[in-house]
Amino acid sequence: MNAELSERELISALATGDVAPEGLAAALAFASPEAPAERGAGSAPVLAPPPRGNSDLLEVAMGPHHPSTHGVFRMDVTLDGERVVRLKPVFGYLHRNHEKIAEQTSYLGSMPYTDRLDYFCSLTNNWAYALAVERLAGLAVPERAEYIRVITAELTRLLNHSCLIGFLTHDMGTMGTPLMYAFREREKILDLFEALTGSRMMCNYMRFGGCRAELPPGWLEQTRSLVDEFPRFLDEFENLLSTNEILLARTQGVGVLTRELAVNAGVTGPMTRASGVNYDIRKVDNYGIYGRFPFRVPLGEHGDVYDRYMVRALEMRESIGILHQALRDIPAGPVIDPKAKLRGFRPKPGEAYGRIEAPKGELGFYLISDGSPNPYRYRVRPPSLINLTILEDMCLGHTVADVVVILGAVDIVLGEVDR
Amino acid sequence: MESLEQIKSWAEAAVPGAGLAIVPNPSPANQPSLLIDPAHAPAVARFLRDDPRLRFDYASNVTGVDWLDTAVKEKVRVKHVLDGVEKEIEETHERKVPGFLEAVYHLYSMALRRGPLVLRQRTGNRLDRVRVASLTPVWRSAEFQEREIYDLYGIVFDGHPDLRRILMWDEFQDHPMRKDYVEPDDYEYEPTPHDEVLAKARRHYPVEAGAA
Amino acid sequence: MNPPPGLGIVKGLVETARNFVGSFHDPARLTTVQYPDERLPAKENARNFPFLVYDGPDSEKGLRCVACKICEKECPPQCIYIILERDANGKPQKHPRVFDLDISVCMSCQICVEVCPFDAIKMDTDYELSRSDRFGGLLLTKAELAKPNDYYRRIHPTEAQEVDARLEEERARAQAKAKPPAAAAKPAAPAQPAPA
Amino acid sequence: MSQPLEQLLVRLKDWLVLQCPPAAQGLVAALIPAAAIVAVFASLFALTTLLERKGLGRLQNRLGPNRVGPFGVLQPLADGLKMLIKEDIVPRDADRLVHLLAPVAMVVPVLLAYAVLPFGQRLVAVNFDAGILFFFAAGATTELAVFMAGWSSRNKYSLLGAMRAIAQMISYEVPLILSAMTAVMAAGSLSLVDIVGSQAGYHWGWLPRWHAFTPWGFAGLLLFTIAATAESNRTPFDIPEGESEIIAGHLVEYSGFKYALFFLGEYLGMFAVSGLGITLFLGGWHAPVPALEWVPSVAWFFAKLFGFIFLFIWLRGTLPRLRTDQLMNFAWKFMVPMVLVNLMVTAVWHFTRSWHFSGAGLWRWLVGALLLAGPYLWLGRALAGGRRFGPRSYHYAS
Repeated sequence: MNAELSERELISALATGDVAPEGLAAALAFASPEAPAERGAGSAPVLAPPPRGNSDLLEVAMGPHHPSTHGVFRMDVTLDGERVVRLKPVFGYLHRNHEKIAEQTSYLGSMPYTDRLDYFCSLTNNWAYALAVERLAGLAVPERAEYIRVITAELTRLLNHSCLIGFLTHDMGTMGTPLMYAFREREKILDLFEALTGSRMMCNYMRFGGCRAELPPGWLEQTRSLVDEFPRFLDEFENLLSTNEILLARTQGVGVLTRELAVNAGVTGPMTRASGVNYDIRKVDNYGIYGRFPFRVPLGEHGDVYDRYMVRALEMRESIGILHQALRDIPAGPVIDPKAKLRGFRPKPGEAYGRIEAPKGELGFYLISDGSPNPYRYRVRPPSLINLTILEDMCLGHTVADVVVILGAVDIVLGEVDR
Repeated sequence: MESLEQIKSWAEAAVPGAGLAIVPNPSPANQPSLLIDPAHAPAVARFLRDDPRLRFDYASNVTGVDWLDTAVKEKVRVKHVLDGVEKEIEETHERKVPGFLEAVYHLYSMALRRGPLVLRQRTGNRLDRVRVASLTPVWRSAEFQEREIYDLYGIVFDGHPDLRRILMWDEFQDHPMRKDYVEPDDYEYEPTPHDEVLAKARRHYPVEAGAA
Repeated sequence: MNPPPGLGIVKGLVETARNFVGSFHDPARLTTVQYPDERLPAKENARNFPFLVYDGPDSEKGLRCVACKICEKECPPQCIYIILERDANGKPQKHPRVFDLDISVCMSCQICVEVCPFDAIKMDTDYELSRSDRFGGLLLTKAELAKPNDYYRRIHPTEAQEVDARLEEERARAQAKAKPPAAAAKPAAPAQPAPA
Repeated sequence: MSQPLEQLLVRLKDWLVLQCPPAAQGLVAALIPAAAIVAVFASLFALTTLLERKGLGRLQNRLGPNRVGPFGVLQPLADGLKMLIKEDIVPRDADRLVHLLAPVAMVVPVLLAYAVLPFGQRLVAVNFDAGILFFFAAGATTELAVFMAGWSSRNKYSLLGAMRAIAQMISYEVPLILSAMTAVMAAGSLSLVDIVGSQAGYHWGWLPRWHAFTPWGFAGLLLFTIAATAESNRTPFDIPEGESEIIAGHLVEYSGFKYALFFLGEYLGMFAVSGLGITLFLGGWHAPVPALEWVPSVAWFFAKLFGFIFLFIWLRGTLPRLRTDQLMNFAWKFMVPMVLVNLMVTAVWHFTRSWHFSGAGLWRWLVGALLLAGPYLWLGRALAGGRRFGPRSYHYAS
């Protein structure tokens, strides 16, 4: 009887307007599962409904087959009406134990597997792995290879940030229009990668001590023309999105992340800079030759989804600045250290941790070598997985639509989360 | 950045009774690490994070490592007096050194932009005494990474708020990343042409698997 | 004083309108390539799946591969399978009897091309490889893999030139070395001497 | 204005009615317009699905469907056929009867609403004297159909979608009707034919007397269009079937022909509401320029209808989606006050009709525009400013 009573109270409460319509959903959701069981007595035997925990909450599993989870990823969300009360992310659908495979393959053999980690930015994955092995074995990298690494990494950053903004606005409901503009620009960059490395997304281009192949003729001119045109596309994106009132309403104040929690939770990349933490590994570690290119690091104050969007947009403009300088003064010379051995590479026993500023955050490789051609322990520090640690903290209290937008702004790729 | 010895001395001063040892790292990356005993790990960790001189407020990477039982412990400087000369001889005195599981923490300081400080926690052995102190209460970034180590290596983290398997499904029994892990044999037939893969596949499909 | 409300939306609409109008006259704003009719020219460095190069007319004898199994060891997913050819009394020959490559496992990472000392295996650019049979169909045998050197020269012109120049120069050096000891004119050059 | 071309359709109908026996003439006279409406608007629905996909494609630098028939013209046929032969899955726990009735309850009332729309000169199915009242009464049942679908599917997502749809449609019914009232007040009659009649003729020989060219009319048209977009669940307000959040809202458990029926209902709703907008503010079937008077009036109605359809597609290709609570705030804190202000401006416009000094028209226009611009800016800023929305400036690390 109490189901009807609470229902009548709620409906009257709704009429007086002090309970938002969502409250009605919770009540009706409470009443609905029992109802079919009795009414369905006549038809086929109905399985007893699953035992209901706290009865007026709605457990919804968003994923793994969900249009906006950026891959095979599930969130067990408990809703009070439309408000999120509890959110437990579930991973592992794409887990292929990349690290165990790496322990049974040679150092060189793992390089193509790193393309499959964050399959959006394969060249930065390669660079992080090559940097870690170079630190492990103490290899030197010639000048021209360092320039090529900076150029390809910054091109990957442009590609990743523009596509991320496209996916984020797609989650918000634009029918993929910004996404298609971002993909139009991405195609040009992928053509450059295909001309240089042979494959659009699975580049496998860096080697320990440099890069695999020399720049094909005309590649630098194509890159220069692309980099000159890119600001026009950024302005187009800026006009389309940055002052759009609906986008402002949907993102400002949503999924706020405080500075202290960002640092303590190990959040890195544009997400932590949007919360005002000034930590860009290109400036902190000065790896490669980033010290030679003066560039600025945009910081946000509010740490909400809008700041993450704007920080990525501004970072793209900085990357263009770096690309201009790198393309201007790239020297001639070998692309790989002549002494670098391709096969039978056996670093001395020891361990090393190398990290770079990947578009998604700090991508690190921790290698322990015992002198054999296979690494003893090969560990990937995945920025996507660690940025997800505080997904629940950001989503509590928001609605289902916000959860999707917040997840979109975290920028995860499941290849890297699950490894 | 201060040398590791200095940090060790500060830490021992701050946390009395903390058994700290320095583990050398011969590779050119010269990142030696600091071994802590799990009992005092949270206290040392909190000191490293809050001390104004150090302020390691960012645990970048938490890794699990599996060191197998080694019949020979080359680093063990066991002194044998053999006809008057102190020499370390393996063949005569083979001792089974029990392996252990290890959780390695790479700490950085975002405030003072300091390089990696590597902390190591070791378990008793690889079978039953596999408990280690969880540093998630100190650094929230260790939460998922410690769950992954629990899932793939089997190190139990005391004090972890939500220790569950993160990558494998919950009913999975074994710990796949251990060196002595044997793959289950419910193997879907994939005709990779290689011998041991083919042989294994043939055991499942004796009739149908023709010669490559 | 931030702008009047609704201006951001209008600016966005103007932007998409420019793209809508642009798609009729500006080729940059219409990026569709209608695949079976129009095809994008393959990039010169493009790589898809490996193939074996053979010089001269006969694909059996002209095969450059000497079955040294370096690529089989170095291949990360282990998708190459080589059985050495042995003649009647078991003396190993300088060819593979079986050279299987499982393209369902191969991830086209071209490490085999890098490590092959004899330039015997190169990356193809043909991507229309759909087969009806999931198991046997994707296991390419030596016969299906072997392709002539001028096919290689056609898909990767500059790379092929360098390789041919290097092989030519190696062959010349080998013949020069073989001629002084006036041994039987079987040059010890690893590659088959058939003129390219 | 009895050009021969103009009255072709009307004379055709009269000729057909005369053909059949007198007893059935009354029935046939009613059936012909009904059959015409269903045929024309169902094929317009098919055409619009193609236009939508090609328009979205062009907005996104791609072609859109062009493989089925020349330029993809047969694509709607293919979609329709696909929908027909797809399996119609009904969830076991569903309430079968309500699950079956929901799409029917969606389509039939919307078709009723077409009875009162004047498509051309003397081309209206039923000339009600309270036409607009009938239109809103018939159009209001779509909420019921949406909730029937959501409730009967017994699925969490569909329930959330149904709840959102109810909240949205109730909130936007009010501004829709009130913004339509401005045209009724100006024309002084509830009958759509009279409203279109009051918009005949031209100011100074070239500016048509459409309501849209008056300040309150222009504001009314904007508010009406916004409310119409929300009524027909189109993009800035397509929250009930927010794909990226709760998949297809109340349509989650529908497949096959019932799913197609729902879309038919949604598109017909869109055409009906934009048809009403044309009738109230854009002079129904009147020609915009005196020189083009010879073109049959039906063509003008459908030209303006295609203008509205393109606007909806354009909005769909550009704007992100609002959240449910923002939708509510926007409806109750911006739309309803603005519509009330607009009613007041219509009254001011009506009572200043007697100003005849030179430049009176311009002065009346200015007064009306100012009376509207003030609240617009203040309300807009209050809605946005209240939560400190707005572009931000970013500093760089030292």
